[in-house]
Amino acid sequence: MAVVTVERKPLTFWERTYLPNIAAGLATTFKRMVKPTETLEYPEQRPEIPAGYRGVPTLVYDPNGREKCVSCQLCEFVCPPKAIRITPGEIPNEDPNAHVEKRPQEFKIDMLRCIYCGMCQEVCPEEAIWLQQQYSMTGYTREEMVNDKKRLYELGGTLPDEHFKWDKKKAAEQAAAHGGHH
Amino acid sequence: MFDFYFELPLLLRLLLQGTAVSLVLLPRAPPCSMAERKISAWIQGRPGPNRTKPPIAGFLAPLGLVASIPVLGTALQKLGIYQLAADGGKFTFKEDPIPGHVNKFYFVLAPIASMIPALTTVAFVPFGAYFDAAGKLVPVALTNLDVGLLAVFALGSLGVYSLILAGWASNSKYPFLGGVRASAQLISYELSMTLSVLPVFLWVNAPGGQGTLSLFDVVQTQSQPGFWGGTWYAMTMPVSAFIFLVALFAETNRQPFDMPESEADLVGGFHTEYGAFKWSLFFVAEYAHMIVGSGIFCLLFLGGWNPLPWVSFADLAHWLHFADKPLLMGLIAIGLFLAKVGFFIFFFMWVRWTLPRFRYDQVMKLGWQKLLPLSIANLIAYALVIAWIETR
Amino acid sequence: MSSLPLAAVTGAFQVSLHSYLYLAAVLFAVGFFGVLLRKNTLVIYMCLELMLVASTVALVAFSRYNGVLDGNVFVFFILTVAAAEVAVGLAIIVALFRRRQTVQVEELNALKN
Amino acid sequence: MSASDLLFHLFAVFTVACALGVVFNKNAVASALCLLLSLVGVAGLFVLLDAFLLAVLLVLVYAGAVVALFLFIIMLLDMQGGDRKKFTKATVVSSTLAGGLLVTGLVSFAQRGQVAVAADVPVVGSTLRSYAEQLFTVYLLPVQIVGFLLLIAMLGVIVLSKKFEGLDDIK
Repeated sequence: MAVVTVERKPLTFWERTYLPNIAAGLATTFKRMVKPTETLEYPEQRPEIPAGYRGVPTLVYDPNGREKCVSCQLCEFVCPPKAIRITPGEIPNEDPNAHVEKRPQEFKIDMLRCIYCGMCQEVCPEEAIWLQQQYSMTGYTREEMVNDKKRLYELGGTLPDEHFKWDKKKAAEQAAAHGGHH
Repeated sequence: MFDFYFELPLLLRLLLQGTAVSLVLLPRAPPCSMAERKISAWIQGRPGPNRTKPPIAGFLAPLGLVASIPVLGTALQKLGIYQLAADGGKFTFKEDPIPGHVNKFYFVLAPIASMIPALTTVAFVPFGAYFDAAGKLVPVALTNLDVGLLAVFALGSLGVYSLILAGWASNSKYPFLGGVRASAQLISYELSMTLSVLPVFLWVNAPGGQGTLSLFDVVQTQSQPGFWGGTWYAMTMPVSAFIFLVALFAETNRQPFDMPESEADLVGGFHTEYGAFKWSLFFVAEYAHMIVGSGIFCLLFLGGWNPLPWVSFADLAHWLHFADKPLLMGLIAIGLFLAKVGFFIFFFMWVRWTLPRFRYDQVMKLGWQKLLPLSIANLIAYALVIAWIETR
Repeated sequence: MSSLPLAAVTGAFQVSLHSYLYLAAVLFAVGFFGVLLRKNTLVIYMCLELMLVASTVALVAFSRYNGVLDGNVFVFFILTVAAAEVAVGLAIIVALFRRRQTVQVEELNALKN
Repeated sequence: MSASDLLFHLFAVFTVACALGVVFNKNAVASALCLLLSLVGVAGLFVLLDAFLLAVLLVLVYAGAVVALFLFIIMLLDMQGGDRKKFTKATVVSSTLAGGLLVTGLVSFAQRGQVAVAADVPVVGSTLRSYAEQLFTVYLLPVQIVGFLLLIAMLGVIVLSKKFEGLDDIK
């Protein structure tokens, strides 16, 4: 490949004195100075969080108010910093959601360990755990920084997706059972 | 109103005046440092310090009361005024460590020595003028020596000793380099600075003139009637003004010439080992030098307290009918003068946050190989021109 | 203006010319003593400067008490020459140090024997 | 005793004390700083003698430039230690003797000399103008010579401080 040597352009007299360039620099900084500032004054002004932001992991309800988590513990296993602790629990028979396999008796995410990698969300078969827009978790003690089940649902709220996977499954099972009798 | 004052013995009066004028500069440093922080912030698109707010029952109760005034208090808070009190408190009450390896006596002496030239040079600077009872324009100044400018230069050049001393007494590598750089830089730029003002005084002391180096007389020659009488020397001698300004930046160790403390290669330069109150004294001295230097520049090249070129202050006083009120006149003159000085303080900061720092060899090269020949050529050119004008 | 004699401020001028001359003599002798005593070329040089300054004190005092300006003008020349002398002298010392790595007069004895 | 006398004694003692400091300080930097203070004292004496211009010039030239140059060289050569060897007894005794004799001689000379002058001589030429008139009329030739001397000194310093290539064999 041919090497092309580009001659450096000789500076003109005024360029060699630097003075016009200094003046131009001063003009630039002056313009910058009279413009409004760029800084966000944080506690009062909040940044706009884009969609798909991976903030604090939370648990969500479905539109019927059922906990989506079935405590399969996949997230607990996949979690790289081992921040998640799940105690699975049975659903009593009289519960309207008794047809669902299980639900977490306790679900704890240690936010001092969490690295916001989003693998829990990725791995969840039930779409029950979501990294949402909340980005600043603070607390005075270590205990405060562990989100328990109640807090996780408070943060998570309801996911408006109307899949109702378990209800459909139950309906299908019932239909099959019914069909079987025929 | 001031009768009791004039009944005091002359020596005591002079002592009081001297103390008063010297102390004028001392409280100028905190606002300057605040201005520096705000201007740097604005240039960088930040708001700068705007949070500090004194509690009303705090130890500075008056400040607290001011802060509680609805609109004004908030505006002052946004300007960071209360930050000054916090900074001052911090510098005063913070632990002031003396490292074990330093030469203790000189280490403590250096910041104190930095205050001496900083506070004394102001004694030779006239701030304004007023008509006395006889209708003669007299300067508002502590002294009006006919060697005024030389005195300022002489005392100003003593300022470098504190830097050398600080660098040497710190007994460690970077401060030492900073001290050596300070002395070399001072010697290099003092020459161009002195040579750059010579054309001004050649013109002021042209044959038939009075033979003076007084700063007041320089302003007087810029406030004469007529087109040439009313022009400021910055217009007739732009090269001189430019050299003086550049040398002033170098002598006050301001960016882009702040070699003695360039934090990129010398950590903190001469003040690396200093902290708290002693450190702040160096900065009071630096700002005092800046103020006095800008004052000298305004007097020499920008017509001192004259409001505009071709509009002398005495004319203004006659037009606006305050010529017969010496106190008011003096205050207005001081106000005009300080406004110009204030602009230059701003200019110093503006340049600091615009230009990158020179390399040390570039500083030396600029001083000896560019500015010095330029100032000599400038002097010769103006000497010829003035001789031609005078012998015409 | 500055032509105002300082005496107007500080009271009548009563110190005699002799006091100034004694002071100049003592200052000169101190400088001389230093030149003889010290071994460091730079300090010897400073002591020489002291002797020069002592002579200027005497000149200015003579000038003042005789009401003439010639002594002062002479001091003017002394100051100029001293500045040049210091520059040359220090350059010599630096050159010497470069070659011999010392500025102690005892060790600068190349001409001995 | 008037304030002027008091100031004279103050400055005189200060100057001599600092001069002694120059001589006796072990550290070269401290010596230079003492020299600086001594010069400030002399400048004060000049002011008492109504020589404002000389006082200012002394501070400007000596204190501002010469001592700064001294300090610069001391730091450049890095010999703050001052004298390496202790003084021998002979040096101390002979130096003191010589210094003492000089003081005695000078003082007695000053005492015997006919230098008596009137008490209230008018102040001549504390203004800049009078200096200029003297320098550029009576002393014009010396001014020219001094200017030439400065030029030669400048050239000399440049030659002295320049490193010449290929001259190493001349030793």
